Amino acid sequence: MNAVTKPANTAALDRYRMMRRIRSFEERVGELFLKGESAGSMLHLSIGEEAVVGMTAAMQAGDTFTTHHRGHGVFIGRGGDPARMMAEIAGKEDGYCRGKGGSMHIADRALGHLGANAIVGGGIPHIVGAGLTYRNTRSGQISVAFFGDGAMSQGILYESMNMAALWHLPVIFCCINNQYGMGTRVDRSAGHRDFPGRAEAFGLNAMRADGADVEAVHDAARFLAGSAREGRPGFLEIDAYRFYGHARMDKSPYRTPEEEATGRARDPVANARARMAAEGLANTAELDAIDTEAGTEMDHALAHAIAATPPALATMFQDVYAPGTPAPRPHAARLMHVLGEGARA
Amino acid sequence: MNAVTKPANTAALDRYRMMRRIRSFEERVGELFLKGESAGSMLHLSIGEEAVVGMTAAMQAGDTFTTHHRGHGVFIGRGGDPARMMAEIAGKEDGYCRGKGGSMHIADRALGHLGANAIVGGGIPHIVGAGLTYRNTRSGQISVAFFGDGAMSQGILYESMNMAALWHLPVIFCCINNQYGMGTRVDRSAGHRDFPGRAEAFGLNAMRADGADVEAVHDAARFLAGSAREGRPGFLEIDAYRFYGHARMDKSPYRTPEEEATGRARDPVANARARMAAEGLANTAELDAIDTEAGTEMDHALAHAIAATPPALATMFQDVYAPGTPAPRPHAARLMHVLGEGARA
Amino acid sequence: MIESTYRDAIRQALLDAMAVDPSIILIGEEVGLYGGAYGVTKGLIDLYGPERVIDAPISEPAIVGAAVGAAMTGMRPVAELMYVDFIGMTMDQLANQAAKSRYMFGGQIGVPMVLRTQGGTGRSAAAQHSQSLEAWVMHTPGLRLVMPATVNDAYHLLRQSLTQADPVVFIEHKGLYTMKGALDVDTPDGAWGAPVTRRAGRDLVILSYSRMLHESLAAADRLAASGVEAEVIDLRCLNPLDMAPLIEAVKRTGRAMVVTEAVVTGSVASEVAARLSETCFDWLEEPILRLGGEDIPIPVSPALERGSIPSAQLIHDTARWLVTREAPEWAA
Amino acid sequence: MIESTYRDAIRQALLDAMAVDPSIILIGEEVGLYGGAYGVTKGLIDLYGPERVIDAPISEPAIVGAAVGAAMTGMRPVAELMYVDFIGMTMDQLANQAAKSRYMFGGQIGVPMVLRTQGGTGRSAAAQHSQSLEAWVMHTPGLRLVMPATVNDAYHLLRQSLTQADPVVFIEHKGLYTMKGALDVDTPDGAWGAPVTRRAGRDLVILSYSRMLHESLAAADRLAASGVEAEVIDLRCLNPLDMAPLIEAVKRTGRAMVVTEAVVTGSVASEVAARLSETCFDWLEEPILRLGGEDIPIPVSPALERGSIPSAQLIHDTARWLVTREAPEWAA
Ligand SMILES: Cc1ncc(C[n+]2csc(CCOP(=O)(O)OP(=O)(O)O)c2C)c(N)n1
Ligand SMILES: Cc1ncc(C[n+]2csc(CCOP(=O)(O)OP(=O)(O)O)c2C)c(N)n1
Ligand SMILES: [Mg+2]
Ligand SMILES: [Mg+2]
Repeated sequence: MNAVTKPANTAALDRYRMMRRIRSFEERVGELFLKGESAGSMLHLSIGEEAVVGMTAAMQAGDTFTTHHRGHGVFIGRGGDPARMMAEIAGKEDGYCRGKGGSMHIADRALGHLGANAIVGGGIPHIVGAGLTYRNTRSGQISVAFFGDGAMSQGILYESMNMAALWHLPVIFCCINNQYGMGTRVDRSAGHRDFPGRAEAFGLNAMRADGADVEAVHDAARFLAGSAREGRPGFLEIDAYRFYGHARMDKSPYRTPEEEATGRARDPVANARARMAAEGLANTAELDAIDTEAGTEMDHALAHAIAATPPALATMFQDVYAPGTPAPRPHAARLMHVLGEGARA
Repeated sequence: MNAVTKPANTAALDRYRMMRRIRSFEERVGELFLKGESAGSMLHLSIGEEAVVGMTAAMQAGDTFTTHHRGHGVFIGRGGDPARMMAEIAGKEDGYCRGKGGSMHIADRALGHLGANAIVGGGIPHIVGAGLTYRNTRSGQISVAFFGDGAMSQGILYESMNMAALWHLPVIFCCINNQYGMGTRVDRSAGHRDFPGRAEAFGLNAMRADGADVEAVHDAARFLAGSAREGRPGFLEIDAYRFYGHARMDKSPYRTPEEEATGRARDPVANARARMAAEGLANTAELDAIDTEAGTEMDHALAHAIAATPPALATMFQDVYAPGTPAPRPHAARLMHVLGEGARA
Repeated sequence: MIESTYRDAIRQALLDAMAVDPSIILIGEEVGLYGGAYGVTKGLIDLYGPERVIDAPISEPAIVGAAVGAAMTGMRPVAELMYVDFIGMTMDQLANQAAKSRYMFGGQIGVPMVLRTQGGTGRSAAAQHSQSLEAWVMHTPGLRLVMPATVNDAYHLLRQSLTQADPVVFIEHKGLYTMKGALDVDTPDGAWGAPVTRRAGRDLVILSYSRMLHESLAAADRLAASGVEAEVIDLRCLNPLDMAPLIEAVKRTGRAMVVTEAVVTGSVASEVAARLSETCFDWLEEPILRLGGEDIPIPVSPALERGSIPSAQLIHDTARWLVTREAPEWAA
Repeated sequence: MIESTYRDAIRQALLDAMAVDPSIILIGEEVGLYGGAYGVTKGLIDLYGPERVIDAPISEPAIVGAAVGAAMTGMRPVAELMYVDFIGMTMDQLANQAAKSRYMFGGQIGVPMVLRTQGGTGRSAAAQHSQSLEAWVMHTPGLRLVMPATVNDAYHLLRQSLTQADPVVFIEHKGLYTMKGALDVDTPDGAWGAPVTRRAGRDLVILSYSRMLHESLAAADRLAASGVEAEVIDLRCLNPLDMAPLIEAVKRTGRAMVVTEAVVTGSVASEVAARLSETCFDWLEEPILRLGGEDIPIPVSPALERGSIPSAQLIHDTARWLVTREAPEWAA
């Protein structure tokens, strides 16, 4: 289960391409919403957080993960199909979850995506369980929880970190600190702002990496993933910035234009592009081609999602329980039993 | 709201007396159970943990606190009336809670006891709320949560510590580490065993004190209480040993006689007695008198509890809601409405 | 009497209550600077300052627990859960602590707090942001449960909740915030704890609350067009629930249905139906019907979400069936 | 066929299931070295080792959450809550995660886990260690709910739970652990999901489950002495609940009561009563009665605790009243 090792420069270019694809995808999600084609408005864009690719690229086939409500980027980083993702965000039948989950509940068992979660911190303990599985079966897999700085205030995170350390589990807690939980800047939610320090106090291998630099994230992630695979659980804080509002309706009135300008200047995509060019890994034309290709891919995903068909009404009763077990009885059927023919003595 | 400052030696003797009273009380609780007079068997004795008096003695009139299921000692330390406590443990009407709470749910609003809790960690966040009250009213009070090492695994503790630090609350988190949560020694529940380190990572003033030495606990507690009163929340680990089983039915088969012998040798009561004698604060006769007096007091408490009357059946419907609001309707009344006269057209 | 939205009425209730009772504090995520996820607490932090309008970290269990402790020590906290769907992680603090403290401690320590939250469908917010979980609360002695449906109730029931000596769980509906209606700050729709008849009728009683009240009233209008007169009663204060007026109405009409948005199994509708079935037995012409959310999680697809809860049309059809015994088309 | 206690039957089920299914792991407080707070898992750690019998820190939310993750990745975890009273802090992981994952993810990811716990009164353990909270579980689509009353069911229902593709909440009763009964490891009392008639009768049906089944059976014996023949049905698998046999029995006898230990408001008894009232309307001679715990927290005083839940005597008296219309003395 070892990753195929590519020459470093190719891999860095791959990471750039992945970040660009994420950004393009998120931009299309914004369009989907503006066109009135998204299922609801609870769409959380990960623009500015693309350096998470440094972590996803340090994972291997077979590794699993959970994400939070802002998880599109992570999933694309792990190979998610943009067309099926977009269709899910539009609430369509051929979306990843048949139009039942939407943006906040995408999952893909085949790619190891154990599920996005709309409960802050909700997916974190699941990697503890996955870690137990991998520890017990000695499968060599790791499991990674991706969550925001907001989840640093959820008690279940500390319960989970303690278990991971106690049981020597092959897991990583990856905090994407975009400085905000909705309108609350992290200094207004954390009494003391040293997140790796907290993880260390629970016995984890803890690091912080610059979220404007995907390669720095990747270096930390590779180290942590290697340790995790040996049963030493890790914690990684990716220090990033949420470029836009919390969800599609939020204009972030609680922050200043200056702060936003400074934050957006910490752009992992632009930085990586500049670095590729500067280090001669790709020339401008090649980089432009990557960008264009990403845009085209995501245009197709958007078109696909809009064209796709919504689920039939009767599908709502499916998948409450496993196939083979009777589905919940619709009220119409129950009422017929009560008021219909034969209902009276 | 400053405590009356007594000469140090008198205060130390007072602390000794208090510890002795706690031990005698707990011994009588054991008798109550053996006589079949306790309400149930969920009785958790704090023998070995009497140095908590170092903390309770650092509190002032008006300060409040919550305790866990092993909270008799803490409450006696804050002035609890042993007769009413024992009556409550026996489930009697003139117990602190009219026979509704029992050993695990004693409270006394007048003495600042906001309640013992049978949910591990359940009472911890309440001091955050009390702290908000005292901060907002600038009353100068502090609030202290007493809990066991087991609660170090409850997420709500970390949520609470973070809030306390963030809001600069006058509170103290006091962990009585008796090395066990039921049959689980602390190294089997904590991935990394530095509890003050955890508190520090959340921004608290954190200390550990030797639970065999009430004066050491008191020194730490005084410092923390002083800081807390100024809005710097604290954490204190009292490093003690649970002399007996978890509850009255538990014979602790999971620990060795050697370990127990070593643990019980760390006896805060015996140590304080020896120290009083050695430092000439009291002679043997005086110390014996204190011990006898404590025993007599607790014999009376025991006798009182046994003689007291159980609550009348109808009291069960009282205090579900505040006085003045209708009590829940007993089923008998409901059934009469359904089956009794006038129930049929 | 002014026109107000449901949202503004709640805000006004908080604003007015805080003005007269300095012990009231708000604790919740985004209640301060942000003004509330749905804008309910907008501007309150400017009026009352950050000591009384407290932006909390995302720590629901400790938010509720802190409210309990503040209530025990003399404050009257209003804790806010952004979505009732998050109540799961707080059920210990709510049901074991807030609800039981007075009782366990023999009447010594009350917990006069309000837990404000909102629930329900209507925004394609999927399975973890669209639920109606009042049944968990109703099954917990010691808690009071209030769910306003009208603008006037949004104001008055909250004001009244803020005078209770015991914990009140106050559940708003996300689909009602922008609804407009009459607000008369001097005159409540009814007494605290009492149901209110929103429409008189002789043929059947529809019992409902929160947003489903409006679907029920719309259904009643349509029913009237075909000669069926439905009485519509708003339960408002679900626990403790004043049964007397409900029993009177059901005995009078002989037919009733209870309409809720929650998953019907184990719902408030089931409790009310069970109570009415036992007390009105001899007066009933037909069984008490329950209409509620389908027994499924809420899907994100707008069409599926809508299809999973009762509509005015479904209520109308079912009521008509109940009264006229003519089955609707979909029941073929 | 052997004699066993309820406790040993559960232990045997775990032991046997773990022997044939290596994916089964136990996670809970004190399940290993200590052998379980009530001794249910005694010795299992010696047989299966600490990797499969996992002593967990006192972290209920993460215990349930870890079980969810293990189930998602191929294990079949049995998470244990020492008392069902602690379920409050886990309702998010249970109701938002375990219950909804299959649905939210469009059927991709199932959560085949069992949550074992125990509830009920009988030990003067007070308000936070004596509850019956199954109604919260029943109100959550996606969960299965099982509450065994007999020794044989303790074994077989647990074995069957350990083959389900979906999360099962399995609630034992602390008052039954030492009860003895016949265990036939080859023959279940009934099919998975189906109620079982424990006693036939023509005059009324008593529907119950868990410990109240035994009070109901004792009541039925006494009733028989005065010529009233009660049918007693054990619901066993409360959700999804197979209504057909219940409906048949109620239509046949025309009288029924549902008996539970839980606080009656919002209880399983209310749900069952509501369903039977609507489906059996024309067959009923009397309203479906509910008997349950009083609507109060559980007091620690042994006498008060006992007095707050139904006894065989109360069930007997109420049933007799229902059938003969002679009011018992206490109803004067
Ligand atoms: C348990 C819970 N509490 C509150 C919310 C509402 N909410 C959704 S996202 C969010 C902010 C989360 O911040 P963070 O974890 O930093 O993630 P980000 O949105 O910044 O990516 C909040 C409060 C929720 N979904 N779940
Ligand atoms: C939330 C919760 N989980 C589990 C229990 C069962 N239980 C009661 S006491 C106890 C051990 C607690 O250990 P600790 O906190 O160290 O306190 P100690 O008993 O040692 O004083 C456990 C697991 C409980 N009461 N509450
Ligand atoms: Mg954030
Ligand atoms: Mg301990």
